[in-house]
Amino acid sequence: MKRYDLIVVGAGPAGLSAAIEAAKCGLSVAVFDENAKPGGQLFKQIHKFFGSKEHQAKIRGYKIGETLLSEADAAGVEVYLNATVSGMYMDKEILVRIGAAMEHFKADAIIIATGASENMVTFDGWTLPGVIGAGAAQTMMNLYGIQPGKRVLMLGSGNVGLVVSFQLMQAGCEVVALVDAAPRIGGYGVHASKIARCGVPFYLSHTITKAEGTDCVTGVEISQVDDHFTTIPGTQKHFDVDTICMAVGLSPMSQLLKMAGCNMVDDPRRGGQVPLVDENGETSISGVFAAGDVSGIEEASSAMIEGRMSGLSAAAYLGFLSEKDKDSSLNELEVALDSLHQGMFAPGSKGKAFTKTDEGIAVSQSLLKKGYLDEADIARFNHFGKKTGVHPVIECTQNIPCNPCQDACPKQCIKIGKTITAIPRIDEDNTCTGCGLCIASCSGQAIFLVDEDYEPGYASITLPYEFLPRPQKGDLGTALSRSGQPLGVAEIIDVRSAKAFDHTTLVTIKVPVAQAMTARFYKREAQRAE
Amino acid sequence: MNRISDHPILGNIEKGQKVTFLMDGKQMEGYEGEPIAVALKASGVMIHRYTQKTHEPRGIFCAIGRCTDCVMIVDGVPNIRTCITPLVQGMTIQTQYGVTALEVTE
Amino acid sequence: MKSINDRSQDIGPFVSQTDDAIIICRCEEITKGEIRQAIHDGMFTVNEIRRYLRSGMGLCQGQTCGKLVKNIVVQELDVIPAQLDPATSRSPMRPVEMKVLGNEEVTHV
Amino acid sequence: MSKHTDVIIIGGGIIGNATAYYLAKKGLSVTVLEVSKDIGVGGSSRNGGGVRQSGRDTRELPLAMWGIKNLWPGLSEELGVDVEYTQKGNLRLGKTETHQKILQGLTDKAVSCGLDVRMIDGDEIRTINPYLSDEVTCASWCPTDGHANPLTATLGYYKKARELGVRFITESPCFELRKIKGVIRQVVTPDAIYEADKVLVAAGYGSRKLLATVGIDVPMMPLKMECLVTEAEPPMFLQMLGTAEADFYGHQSKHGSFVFGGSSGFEPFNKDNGTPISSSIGASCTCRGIMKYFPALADAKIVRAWAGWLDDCADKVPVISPVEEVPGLYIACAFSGHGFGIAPAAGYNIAEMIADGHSTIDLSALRYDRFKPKQ
Repeated sequence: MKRYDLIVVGAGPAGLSAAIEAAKCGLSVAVFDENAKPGGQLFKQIHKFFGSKEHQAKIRGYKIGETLLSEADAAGVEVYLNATVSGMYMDKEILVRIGAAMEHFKADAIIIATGASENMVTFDGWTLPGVIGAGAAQTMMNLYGIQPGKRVLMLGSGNVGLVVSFQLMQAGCEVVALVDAAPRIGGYGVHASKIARCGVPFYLSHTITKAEGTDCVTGVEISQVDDHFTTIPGTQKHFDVDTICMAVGLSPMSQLLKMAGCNMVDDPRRGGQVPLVDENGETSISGVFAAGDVSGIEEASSAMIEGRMSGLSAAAYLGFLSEKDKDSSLNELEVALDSLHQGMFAPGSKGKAFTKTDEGIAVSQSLLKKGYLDEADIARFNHFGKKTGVHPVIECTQNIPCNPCQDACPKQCIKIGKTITAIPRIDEDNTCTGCGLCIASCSGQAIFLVDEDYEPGYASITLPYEFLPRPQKGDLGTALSRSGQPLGVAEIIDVRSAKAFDHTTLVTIKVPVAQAMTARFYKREAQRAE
Repeated sequence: MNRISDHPILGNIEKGQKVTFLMDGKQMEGYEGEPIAVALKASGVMIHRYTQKTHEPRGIFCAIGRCTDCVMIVDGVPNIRTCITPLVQGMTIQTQYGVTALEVTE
Repeated sequence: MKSINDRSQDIGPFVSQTDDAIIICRCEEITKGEIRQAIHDGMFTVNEIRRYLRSGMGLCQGQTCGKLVKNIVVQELDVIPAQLDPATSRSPMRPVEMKVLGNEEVTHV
Repeated sequence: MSKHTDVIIIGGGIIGNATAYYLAKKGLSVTVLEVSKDIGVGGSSRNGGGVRQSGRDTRELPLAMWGIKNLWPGLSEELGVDVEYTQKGNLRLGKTETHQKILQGLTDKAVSCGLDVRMIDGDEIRTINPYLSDEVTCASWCPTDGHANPLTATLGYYKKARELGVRFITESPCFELRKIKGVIRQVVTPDAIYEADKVLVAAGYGSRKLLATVGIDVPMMPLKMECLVTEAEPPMFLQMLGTAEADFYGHQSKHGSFVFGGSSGFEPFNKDNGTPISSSIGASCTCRGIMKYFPALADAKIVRAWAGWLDDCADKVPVISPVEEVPGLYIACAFSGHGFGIAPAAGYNIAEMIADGHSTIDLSALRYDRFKPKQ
């Protein structure tokens, strides 16, 4: 039987990070993953990540996956793909299906990083072909290049629902509505705004009551719900769709740990059944660790840090790393993890309704209910005096752990400070050159460059654009408001692409100056203002 | 056609060789190595099977090999998860009725 | 805290609900109504429901419906989720052909 | 609710549940105390579902035959739950001369007890079950044997007993049996002391520790056995199967899945991590065993494997007995891995024993004090 110092189950962000750290400490490490491609969900994540530099912020998920793979390779980690861990047994033994055979492996330490599985909700017709999980949509379009559907309704306004809605539009699908039973949007406001400005309506306090169709989905009926999530009769709305996509949360995939006899606990804040672990991620079975979503649902950035921590802990457990070195490394990682655990969306803040930001500004209710900021919000959050020449307008109004905009500006116009969750401020003493690096760096696509003096009577607005076909200089189209309403004709006056922008195109439109603070998107088709 | 020919972030998604396969006797095209379910979706097939008890249609649901809803009869073997089984030239795919290829008539 | 261990406690009569016909276990085609009825037949745990109805015993091994079944029990018995264990985890984690499962190194114990 | 009932049954497996049901039917008040969180968690939900007479020891054979004649055929109707009882015979298969001898011995004994069982050859075997490999050369064939669903049968008894007012308490470990003034009276759990006039200990291997609190012992061993189940397959055959070497046994269920038990040869030495999970080798061994007999099942996918501890008696036959030394105490344990098929009959007769002082079937060969040292 093959034996390693460390076996890692799951080649996602947590598992690979753990394997890399452990291998760097000199352990022989094998990683097993049931998929043909390593990286877990990272290869389906085509959006730019939040966080700071150390969390790989503003880098797209699939790029992070590629980096992790090459690091694992360089560190000598053996990655077994198409290798399904069938069971975990006593004496730290696993049974793995590889091809047409079962193989037994043992290790002195095991890290379980099996990630999560999607939750589902039930409604009349939810078994019809065309009702799919958000993960399925991502797999189809981002891994295999196929549209999950033409017209899609998304259920769930958490970050997954918001991000996947945007990705659906990038794949050329139409998102007809975003529905959530909760009374407010669960994910980042900036993610919601990206889809709201494309014209996607949000139906909060609504749920799906019926998927229509005989052989497959041909439509969907939604209804409003009351405070107890009971549907209110007579509030039905119908949409013609061919696809219903569910993004209603994740559950830890902790079966292997349970099966091995680890003490488990049902923790709703962590998403369900999770192993009881100590501060090193070690379970009740000595030498068996858990890292990433399997020990509590978070996002990939946290999973990578947790993975590294468990890799170091396993190394120390086996004597490859002194306790002292382990503690100092873990302390550093703890700080990085803590910074992700701050703000309105921190694990401890789940379910809390914030009325004010950390800065004491009233939060936007429009953003929470409709997905976009209203004009009063804009006035409240943008304290800048001078309106001459090009300047950034940052429509980032929630305390989320993210600061690449601060690093991006070569002129230090944008300040966040030490607290990563602070809302960015604009330093008026420094002069914006209009380089656009801030726009491309913002994972939330919440930064715009506005010049009210572009031409007499006209302003220019530079905005992030991640759709095809790319607009061309000279094109005439429609300026859209934050809610996706047509405002009038917009002319493309500049289109910029650069490697540093990483596939985010900067499109500059010319609009009447009155629209300088209202136009936030560009639609290629000419459309009359209503 | 619902294949994404050009993607704003991913560009052209790499594909294997073009291959043909039989779906319930009808010849279809797909790319070698992609999941059977993807090739079927590209050809407009939504129904992968009908359930045993209530004969309801089912298709792709999780697309990652967990839910087993997309199973079909592949080269004569039932209950094959088409979302994670790579397409091979000349494969024979059949709609699954319960656990067999025989349509249930009542 | 209410205990689920006293199996004779009064949980009220079975009252049908409008969504009883909805499938919960997609593999074995078990409806919400059948699960609720099973609870009223005395099946208070996820394992008992699974053994009584086959919910979660299909090809997917309960990966999709596990949490759904649990939530129905939570509702019906008016308990908190932490009081209910999920169904027992069993190998193999994915379906595996007999010829493959039987094809392993047999030299070790 | 009063903590006193006529009878306390310790163990919510199929024996405890069936006895509780038949006692309640006779009008007795019953409390069932189950150590685990689930009803029917032990051998009751971890067996191959065989309802057979052939291959049994002559001491328990009368119980098996009586149950198959009188209880199993109407059980689904009686309990209001489909126990999936199928009476399409049992094939106990052999490939070698040694197998032939083992099977012939068992058959001769059963015939002497009046059972319709006979030896058949390879050709006849394959007319009964065409999927068997050509290597199978002999079998014992008992057409009145069959199989049922252990899960629904166990929970069906529970459901029906509960309806008749039997009180079931789960997660209720019993520490101690207490006599008051010379007769059994109390059962001590962490939460309460339960009282009854009569107590039945039907707690599998756990019975041993509990019986020790009143100075009684049943010589038995915990033995870890493993089972597995396939995906649903098209209907293939309806017989219950076993082999002379007992390397696997099982049947195709009504649902279409095949349920098989098997052994790796290391069962008496298996380790335990506190949860009754399968070993890393058990299911693979069982698959190899099955494929030797059923090559057609090679492509069938295994969806689940599980394991459980059975209470293996020194002489491989259950103890079903009153304990005169401890008046009011009854024992039903040590079923040695073949308790499911006789469970209804056992429950029925134990209920008679407790309620009426005598049972329809003479159970004296199964007494607790039958174990004698070498002379």
